[in-house]
Amino acid sequence: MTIKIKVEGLIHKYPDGTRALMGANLDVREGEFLAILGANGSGKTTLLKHLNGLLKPVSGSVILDSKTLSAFKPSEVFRKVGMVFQDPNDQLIAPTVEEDVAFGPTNLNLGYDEIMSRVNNALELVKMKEFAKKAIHALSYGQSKRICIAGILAMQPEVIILDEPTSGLDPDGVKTIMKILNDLNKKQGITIIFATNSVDLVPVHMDRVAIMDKGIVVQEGTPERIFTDSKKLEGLKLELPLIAQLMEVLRDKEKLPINSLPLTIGQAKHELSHLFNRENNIQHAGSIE
Amino acid sequence: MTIKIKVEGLIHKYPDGTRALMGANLDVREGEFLAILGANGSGKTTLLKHLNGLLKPVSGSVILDSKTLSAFKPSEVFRKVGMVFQDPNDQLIAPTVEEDVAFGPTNLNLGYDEIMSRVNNALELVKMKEFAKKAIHALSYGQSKRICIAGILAMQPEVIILDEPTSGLDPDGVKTIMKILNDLNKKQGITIIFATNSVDLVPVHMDRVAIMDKGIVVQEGTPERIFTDSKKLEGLKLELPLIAQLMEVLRDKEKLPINSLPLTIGQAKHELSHLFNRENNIQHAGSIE
Amino acid sequence: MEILKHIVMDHFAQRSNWLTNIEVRVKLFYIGIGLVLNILSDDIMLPLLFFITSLLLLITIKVSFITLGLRMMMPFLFGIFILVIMGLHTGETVVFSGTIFGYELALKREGLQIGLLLFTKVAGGVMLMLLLSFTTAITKICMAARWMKIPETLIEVLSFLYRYLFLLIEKTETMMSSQRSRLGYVTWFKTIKSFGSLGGMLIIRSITRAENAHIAMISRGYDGGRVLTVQLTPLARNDYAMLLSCGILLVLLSCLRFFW
Amino acid sequence: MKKILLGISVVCALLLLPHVAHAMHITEGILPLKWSLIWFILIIPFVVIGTLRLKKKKRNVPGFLPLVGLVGAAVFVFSCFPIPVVGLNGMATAHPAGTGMSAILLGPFVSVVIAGIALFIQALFLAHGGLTTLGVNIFSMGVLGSFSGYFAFRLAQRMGLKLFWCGFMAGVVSDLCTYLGTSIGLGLLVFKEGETFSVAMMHSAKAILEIFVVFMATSQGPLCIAEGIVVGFALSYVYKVRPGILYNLRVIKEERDAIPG
Ligand SMILES: Nc1ncnc2c1ncn2[C@@H]1O[C@H](COP(=O)(O)OP(=O)(O)OP(=O)(O)O)[C@@H](O)[C@H]1O
Ligand SMILES: Nc1ncnc2c1ncn2[C@@H]1O[C@H](COP(=O)(O)OP(=O)(O)OP(=O)(O)O)[C@@H](O)[C@H]1O
Ligand SMILES: [Mg+2]
Ligand SMILES: [Mg+2]
Repeated sequence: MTIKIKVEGLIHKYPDGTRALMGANLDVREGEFLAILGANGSGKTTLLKHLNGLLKPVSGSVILDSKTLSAFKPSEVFRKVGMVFQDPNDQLIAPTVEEDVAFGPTNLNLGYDEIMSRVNNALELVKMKEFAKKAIHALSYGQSKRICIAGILAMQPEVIILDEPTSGLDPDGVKTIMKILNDLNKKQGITIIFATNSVDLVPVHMDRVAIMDKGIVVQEGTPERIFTDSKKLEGLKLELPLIAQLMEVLRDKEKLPINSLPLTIGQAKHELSHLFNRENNIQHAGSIE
Repeated sequence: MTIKIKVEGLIHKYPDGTRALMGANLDVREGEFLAILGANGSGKTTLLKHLNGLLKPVSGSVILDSKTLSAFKPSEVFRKVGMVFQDPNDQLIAPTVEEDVAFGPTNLNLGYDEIMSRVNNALELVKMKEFAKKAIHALSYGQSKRICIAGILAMQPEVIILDEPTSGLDPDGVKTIMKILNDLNKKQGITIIFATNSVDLVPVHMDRVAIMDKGIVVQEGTPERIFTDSKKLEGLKLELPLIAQLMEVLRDKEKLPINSLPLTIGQAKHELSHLFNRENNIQHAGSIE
Repeated sequence: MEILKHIVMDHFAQRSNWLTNIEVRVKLFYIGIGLVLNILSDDIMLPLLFFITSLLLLITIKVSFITLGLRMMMPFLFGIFILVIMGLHTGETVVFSGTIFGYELALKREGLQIGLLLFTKVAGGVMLMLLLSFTTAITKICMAARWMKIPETLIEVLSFLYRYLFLLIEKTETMMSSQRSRLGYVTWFKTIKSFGSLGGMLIIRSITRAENAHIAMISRGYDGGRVLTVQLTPLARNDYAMLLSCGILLVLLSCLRFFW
Repeated sequence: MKKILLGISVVCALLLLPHVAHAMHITEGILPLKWSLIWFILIIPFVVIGTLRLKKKKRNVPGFLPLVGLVGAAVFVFSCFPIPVVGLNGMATAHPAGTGMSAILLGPFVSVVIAGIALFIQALFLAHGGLTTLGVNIFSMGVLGSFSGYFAFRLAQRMGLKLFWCGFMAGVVSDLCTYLGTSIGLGLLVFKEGETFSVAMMHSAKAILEIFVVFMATSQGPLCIAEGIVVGFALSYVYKVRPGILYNLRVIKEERDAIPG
């Protein structure tokens, strides 16, 4: 798979002297759905802001499409890499939904028709078409979140970066957002980078995980590789997904014969029903015998 | 058990005409840890703000210690019922930790020594003693959250209301806050009311749950009574705790003989190992036979 | 925004070292008298002395030179500007003269001398101020202000403003980033427009925050009384000693002038 | 040779000016004690009236204190916007004064107090301005800036202009007056005791004018216009999104209905 964004030895120091990144390395592959996990203050937001050049590193480099970020014009980068911040209120700029989604495309100096078709498309993708004329302050939290995403989609980016997009949403809102993101990722081929604190989302939706701690990426890999051991994650102030916690307890405390650690409900179901059926079968076999 | 707060037929209309509460009823028992669940916009925050008189209802009443709220002096109510808001930045108003925690006690017109001893106690309870002299803006998110709680504790309330205290915190931070709240509840006997969107926390920590939808409390009961059916919860834009989801799938799809729906890792472990052992025993019995 | 990011930071004052631990009233006394002596001085020695001693004191607590330099830059530029202005307008002895854009200009020696004095006063005065701000958190200053019977309302507004300044800076930065990442700052007019809506959002945000803060204050029993609570401890014996030695030092410094 | 040196020094001054004007406030150490005291005495009535108003409103209007603190902080941040402008010295960024905005939102007297507090913080923590020069800075930015901005706004409103243009007027006028105030403060430094009053005044006036012209010719002139536009846009943005805010602060007379959703 081609590498879309390559982060090499990124060091960042905030003006007050906080060293928020201490040499972070990360590969983002084209078309993947990458989760970035890490405790509060581990540097997730700081790293993300480097990926589209909002922050400049002290040393190290970000390579986008095999060209270093500083060789791009800023507007080119912003066109390719869109970013959705945590608080939707910080992002919705115009008084109405339509105007807000049109803000980016207008700045690309497109024609009116092109702008409107992009706005409509973007609103369609986040399922907010009928809200086009609404005032921004009349939206609910989850709705504002979706408009933020639409605003970025209207610029037709190749990569979308989201900083904790699900915090503060109800379970239904989380499901909707995740569905939208999954569709964008799978159907439109948009690379998605997703910083979050909810480990439970990760194995269900993401292809790969990067874990940050104290300003560096300490682990990178598939959820199956990363979520193997609760002890190591605890040191990083994280935890296993709940299902994995249960399965770990069953495996280690109750000595049930579970080999790989299931992470999602689907996997756990498979594993457990397998286990019980096998037992059942043996038992069956035994009784026939 | 005695009823600490009784909410009867509460109706609230915001100045712009939004009907946020449409006749909510709720009983809060003395010394319990009550969760309030509900979709975004279902009226949780609005309801909570009525419990200490920050908002006045259009009709209906709140009864605190068998006396209606309007019969209290406001300062008396605030002394008995403390509220921690969702955004710690809204709540922390003084420039340093110590001053902020002292804000409440000062308004109670206590003497200087009494104020300082309360401040120290409160900081001790949330384990932030060494941060007393720190500037508020130098705190991390989780730390600010704890100072908010300390600020309320310093008023020595009988009831603490928390509005989504865990959103935006990492798993470790969630654990810390929940541990502090559980201690306050169990050791100090403080009644705790806790609005949240994370269903997974509820069965582990809370005694009872109230579910809100469209401005009324639609269900009230123990987690075991409330979390029985994913279909009904879906209509309320909620979901079962993950463990319960898994167990439900095992029960309904795989036809495993699970009777009551386990909600926590502990319960599920118990149930599954039990099940497994029974199978084993049968099998054993079979092979001996 | 860069300015704010680089400079509104009191983390040096938040640390604990021998300078931050000096009683705030003693520091204010010393700095206050120092500033007055500084502008009263009619030769460059006293300002220079203030500059050097303050700088040395700051070096003992390991203040970074970059931060110091950043903060000194603006006053220094101002000082040079004053040097030129005084040179153009005061005195008789012309050093250089000429016309620019048909406007006659002449730099004069006396003016330049006064300008130089002013320049050193800027250096000395600003360094004294920095000595205060690098070692004293704003809350301490608030307490001292209350002790000096400055109206409480003013102090409360000051502490509110200071408390929320950091938050608003952070919010504004995020809002600006999101405008920037949707190309809100590509041309001059778009930039101005974006700043306009940013200013508008800032007003709206600050007012909703104020409402929320007020609600939170009410729910903690606020009824229009005091906001700030922690008081200064009364002056202790070593504070007096410090005060005395500062006083003696200042008297010595100002006497020293007569021997130059 | 001399000419070249003079040229160089003037060009230097011109190049430095935008940076100086960045700060806009007269730096610590420049004013002699006499002027420093005179300026302090001049501003006392304004500050006292402002404080009394604050005190009264704090008692009568619940939530006024956090409101003033937060709007003050917002204006402080606003005054740090790096606005790009083109002047004699080419492209540069300059910072708005912001007092026009605070005067519109909070009224001129409270705005003087806010400006004073902001100047105090800037003096200490940014080393912009100073403590002994607080008087003159409060006079130019607080008093002149607030009152001129406020009256320009009200006048424009009386003339029935659109909100944008009212804000524009306030921004431009308050910025101009702030610079005028700073120029006066600096120009008076060449005022000499020895000369007769009229001669000394003449000298000072010339200096004031020169400083003011230099200010305007470099980036600060265009900045006035830019600040006007930004303030105008900001007000009309608030009016579009949350008109109730402007109504509650008595910036506009009648509350327009909320935007139909
Ligand atoms: N503007 C800033 N100035 C100074 N320090 C900062 C700034 N922003 C963040 N930091 C510090 O940098 C570190 C990393 O912060 P960052 O926001 O990247 O963490 P995060 O992983 O996004 O945390 P969270 O989960 O809380 O969002 C933290 O220690 C934080 O305090
Ligand atoms: N100040 C207000 N003015 C007008 N309407 C409001 C106001 N605050 C809340 N509402 C509306 O009242 C309803 C209930 O809001 P509330 O904040 O109580 O919901 P919530 O359950 O706390 O949601 P969340 O989970 O998002 O915090 C929503 O429709 C909301 O839009
Ligand atoms: Mg973050
Ligand atoms: Mg809420």
